[in-house]
Amino acid sequence: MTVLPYLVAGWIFLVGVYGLVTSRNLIHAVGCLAVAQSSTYVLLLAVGYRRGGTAPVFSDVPPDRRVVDPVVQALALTDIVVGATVTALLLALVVQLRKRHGTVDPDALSDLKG
Amino acid sequence: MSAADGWLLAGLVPLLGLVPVLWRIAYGEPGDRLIAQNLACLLAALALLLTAQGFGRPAYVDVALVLSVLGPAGTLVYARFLGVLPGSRLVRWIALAGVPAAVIPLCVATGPGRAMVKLLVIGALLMAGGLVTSAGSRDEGVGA
Amino acid sequence: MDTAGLLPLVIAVPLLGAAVLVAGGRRLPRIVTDALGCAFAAAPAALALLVLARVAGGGAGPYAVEWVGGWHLAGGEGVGIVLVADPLGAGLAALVSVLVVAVLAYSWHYFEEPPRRHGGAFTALILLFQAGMCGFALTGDLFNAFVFFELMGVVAYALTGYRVEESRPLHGALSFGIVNSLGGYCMLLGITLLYARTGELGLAQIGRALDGRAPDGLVLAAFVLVATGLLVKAAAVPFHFWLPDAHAVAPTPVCMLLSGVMVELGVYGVARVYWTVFSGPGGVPHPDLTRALLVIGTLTALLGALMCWRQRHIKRLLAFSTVAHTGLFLTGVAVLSPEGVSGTALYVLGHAGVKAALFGCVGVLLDRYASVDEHELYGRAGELPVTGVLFTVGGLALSGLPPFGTGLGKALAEEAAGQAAGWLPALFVLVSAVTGGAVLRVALRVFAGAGRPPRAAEDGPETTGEAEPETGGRLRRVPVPMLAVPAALLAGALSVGVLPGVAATAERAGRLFTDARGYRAAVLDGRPVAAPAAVAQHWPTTGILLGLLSTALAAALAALAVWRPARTGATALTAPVRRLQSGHIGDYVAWLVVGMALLTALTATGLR
Amino acid sequence: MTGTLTDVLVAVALLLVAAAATAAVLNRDPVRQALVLSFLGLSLALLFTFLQAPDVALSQLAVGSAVTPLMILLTVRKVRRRPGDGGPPQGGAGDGRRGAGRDGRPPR
Amino acid sequence: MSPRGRLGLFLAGAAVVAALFTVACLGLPPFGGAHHPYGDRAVRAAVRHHTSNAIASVNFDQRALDTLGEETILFSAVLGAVVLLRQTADERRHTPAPAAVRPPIRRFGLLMLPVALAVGLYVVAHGQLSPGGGFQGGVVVATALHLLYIAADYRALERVRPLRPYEIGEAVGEAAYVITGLAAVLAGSAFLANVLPYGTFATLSSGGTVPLLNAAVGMEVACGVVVLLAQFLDQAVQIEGADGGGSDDDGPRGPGRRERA
Repeated sequence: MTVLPYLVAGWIFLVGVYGLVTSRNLIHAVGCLAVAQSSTYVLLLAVGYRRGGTAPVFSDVPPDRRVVDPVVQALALTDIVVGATVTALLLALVVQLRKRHGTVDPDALSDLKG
Repeated sequence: MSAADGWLLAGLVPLLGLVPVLWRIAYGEPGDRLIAQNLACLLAALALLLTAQGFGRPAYVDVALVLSVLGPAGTLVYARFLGVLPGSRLVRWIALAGVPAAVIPLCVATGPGRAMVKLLVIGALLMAGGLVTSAGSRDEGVGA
Repeated sequence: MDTAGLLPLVIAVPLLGAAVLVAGGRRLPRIVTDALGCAFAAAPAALALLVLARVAGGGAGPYAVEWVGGWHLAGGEGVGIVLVADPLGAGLAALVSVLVVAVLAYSWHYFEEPPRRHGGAFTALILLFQAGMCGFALTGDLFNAFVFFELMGVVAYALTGYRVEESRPLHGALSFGIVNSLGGYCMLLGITLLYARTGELGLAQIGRALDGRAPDGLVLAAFVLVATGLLVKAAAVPFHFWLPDAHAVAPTPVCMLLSGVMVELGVYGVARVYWTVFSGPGGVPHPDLTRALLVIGTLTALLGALMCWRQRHIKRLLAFSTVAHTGLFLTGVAVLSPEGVSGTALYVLGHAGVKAALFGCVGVLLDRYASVDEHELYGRAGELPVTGVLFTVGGLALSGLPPFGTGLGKALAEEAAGQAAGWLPALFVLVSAVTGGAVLRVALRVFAGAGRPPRAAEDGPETTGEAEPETGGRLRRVPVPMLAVPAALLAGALSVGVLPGVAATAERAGRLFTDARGYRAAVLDGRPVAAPAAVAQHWPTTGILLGLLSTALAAALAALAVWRPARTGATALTAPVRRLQSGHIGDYVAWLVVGMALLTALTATGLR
Repeated sequence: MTGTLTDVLVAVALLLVAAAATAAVLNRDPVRQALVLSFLGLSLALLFTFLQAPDVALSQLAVGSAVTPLMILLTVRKVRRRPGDGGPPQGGAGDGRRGAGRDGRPPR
Repeated sequence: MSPRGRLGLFLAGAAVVAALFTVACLGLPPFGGAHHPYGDRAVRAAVRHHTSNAIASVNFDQRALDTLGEETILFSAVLGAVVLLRQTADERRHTPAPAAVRPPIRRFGLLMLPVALAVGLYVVAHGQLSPGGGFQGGVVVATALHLLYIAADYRALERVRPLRPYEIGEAVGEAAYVITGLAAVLAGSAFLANVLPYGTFATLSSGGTVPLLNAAVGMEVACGVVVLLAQFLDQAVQIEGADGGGSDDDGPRGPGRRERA
């Protein structure tokens, strides 16, 4: 359990990249990118976890309770926004590419070579 | 074993229930996938409610509240795109029996107050959502 | 107002401008949105220049340190984000802002606006781009750097795909977006590892905390991951594949920014992070970093030059020349000496002006002839003498002709590199000659109609250069700003080499930049660092000779290519290399992973 | 005991996340992938709650299991003109025409 | 490159990267450890500024510049999507046919709409107290509006969603964040400094500028996500290519339509 969360994060990242490499559909590729990104959330929060700690939100607990790291949570929030926006932009590009090029298969995109 | 442990153990049950649901979502028929998605939201909400009590943090219930709003809406969106909304006894059964089985003890444990109102709202939303999305359309399988 | 207080304004003012343009852009006439955009870009440019003048002038010390939100350190510890302007960072922010103003002036009345409802959107995006790049140059916090890195990226993807009526910009933007986002996530993983080890996010704080113990696999992994993200932005081999695809198809004003500064910011990021975080005893040993960057830089320079020579799509040719020059910049940084950094800084400065001017000239061709294809345009642009002269001067400057800034930067960087390895100056000369020669070849063919009409090469894949003009229709008369801006940019590049103050400032900037201890003291202890005395920089004699040599070589190569075309095509050799640039996103991602492995292999020997 | 139980919850959620991520990559059809991605979002939200990060869980829930899959579905709907027509149009049909005219090559 | 070559290349690289990452994981502090210096300082700083949600304090006070960058990324992405998904000259817009929705779903959707809006606003408003905040709540509010699409159809959604005000709202949210930061400069403090009185711990008005920035973000996110989804919906439902392809009318494959047929 001492390294399991970190290794899971690494697995998610590599599996997402594997999907990107082997993808036959650009929409699927964008989804794989989102998967690869979720590894960063997992790693961030795993790093910030403290055994026996609770959320650093003191609306219903006293401020002297042992808490987990709030900084990584703030970073993860930022990261999630980044991920969603990148996904949105890339999907917008895919939509237009399909219109202009008639395909969402990366193997069929052939006009930028050499 | 303390009461908190009991709640966490109870929360483990819906969590483990998600494992076969994932299998269905990944490898089932289109209709099955939709049912599984619906079920996943319901089970996750129950796990969130129970563990919030287990962690002694009523504030965590907000996550379940948001899920109880977004979950059924998501299922309906999928139904719209996939063109199927199959009925499911399992979902209906969990909405009718599982949700009260979790929410009522939780209400007893929290006692009257704002937290209890929130729990009841979540329970009502989950039940309503579960019932609406599990009713199925009468002309199932016609056209495509 | 003190200097430090100005730093957040450099970032905030363009953001405000973008918000104003989005809220009011549809109602306002085109001229007003353009004027507003220029004003909102020029104000931070003035601020950045002011900051640069103050930190470089030495009156108030060489560092301006601003704790955003007033969260100052207490006992060396804090919770806030710090913005730091040393002469190099401030100089880059100033360069970014000035170039943005130039680009907005260039595109004044130039773009066909998207049909309706979106007035001001292009200008707003450029302003957001400016904020992202300035923020990246000024931040002293690693996570904050990631945020600005992503901001730059997101805006750049949208700008690259701006012309949705064509399929190539969309394809290029998609490759750009996927590869760069993946790089960004690598960087974030690295940041997380560093946070786990040190519990800090500020560059200076992490560096100090790392030095407490010997380096291990974690530090190496963090370095590899962070460097991967930054090298993707810098388009180093083998992370470079996205760049030609994106730069060749982006709207011309955007190309000017992408090639002129954004890519160089990646190099800056690598250097900044290395010096502030990993340069101490707890980081990556100097010989390892030198080896890694030298290998990657050399590969990048050679591959970029080779591919540049083989292009007929002129924008793509310029894009590959950016790859080649990035390789030289990396080499200049790799030797880890103050002289290397200051030489590279001058080189970047000169290159930004020259490359932006060249792209500007190509924009004129594109809008007049609806093509940027060297073969198709053969002999057609003789009617544009001014553009032709500017383009030729740009080519000469690119090949390192003294007294242009590129020549001075190249001379100083290759001198510094030569002290690390004797063969490096040859690399600088070769790459400058080939890239400059390629540009001169285009100038000869397109503007002078020299030699015989070129034939298509038959050695594998090729991208031709038909495209749609970016103006409403084909230009009859070239608007004044489209010529004035390239001319001004070239004049700027010239002044970098001529004005002694610029070189002296760069020399000091280099010494400050490589003084990790001084940086930490200024940021963490608030100790004013004594500004090093300014040393007058002279053109080294060998540098002048080598600059003239590379220019002569470039001219000879171009002449040879135009009048004796058969002699220069080592076609069988280049075909496999060209086939690597396949336009396939899966390939690019696979190469990214290989690049990480390469980086690991090159730096792993530092571990015990 | 509570600590151990939390660890168990975290471990189960982690394995669920890893499995969902793998399934999301292996499901090559975008519509199926969208469903798995929303499950991934859900399991990440659970994991984050168990890691005592309800704020992040809320974000992940809103983004990962609602907005992102919705955008993917809308993209698929735009991209697929007829039900079951997942691949590119055969023989340069329909909406490849403009691109083909511009770039002088058929879509495939 | 052939698919097999590509995969081989990836696997070779990935093996090295996996090994490197595993070594790094073994060097990390064990999961759940107690060493979080920055986190501990952040919690103390949050309590000092009377913000009971330490994450909100980090986001909107201590590291407010990160959040400004984050909101700007969202702002840029929405602007980028608007530009990329614009209707080009060769495309026409058509009005989707109204969709028939089964009564229970319609009732459920209409009932949920106010509930979801209320939940979203609640999450925004309590950002500095309990889990939640401008971003999370904003997304819920934006998603809630789209319940109308489920309950009725696209036309009903368009009636409550004239895009222009949302676009302006988004820009105003972004500007409000910057201006709050600049106001602190005018007040003689640093950019984005928390210059307002901190209020009483754990009440709605506590935290100084935190609730203000939180509200600005909530507004920007809600409007931004609405605009973003609208671009995709427009493409999927309304905009047609020159050849008549690229979209179908609203919900012919939906359950309601089939029922009627």
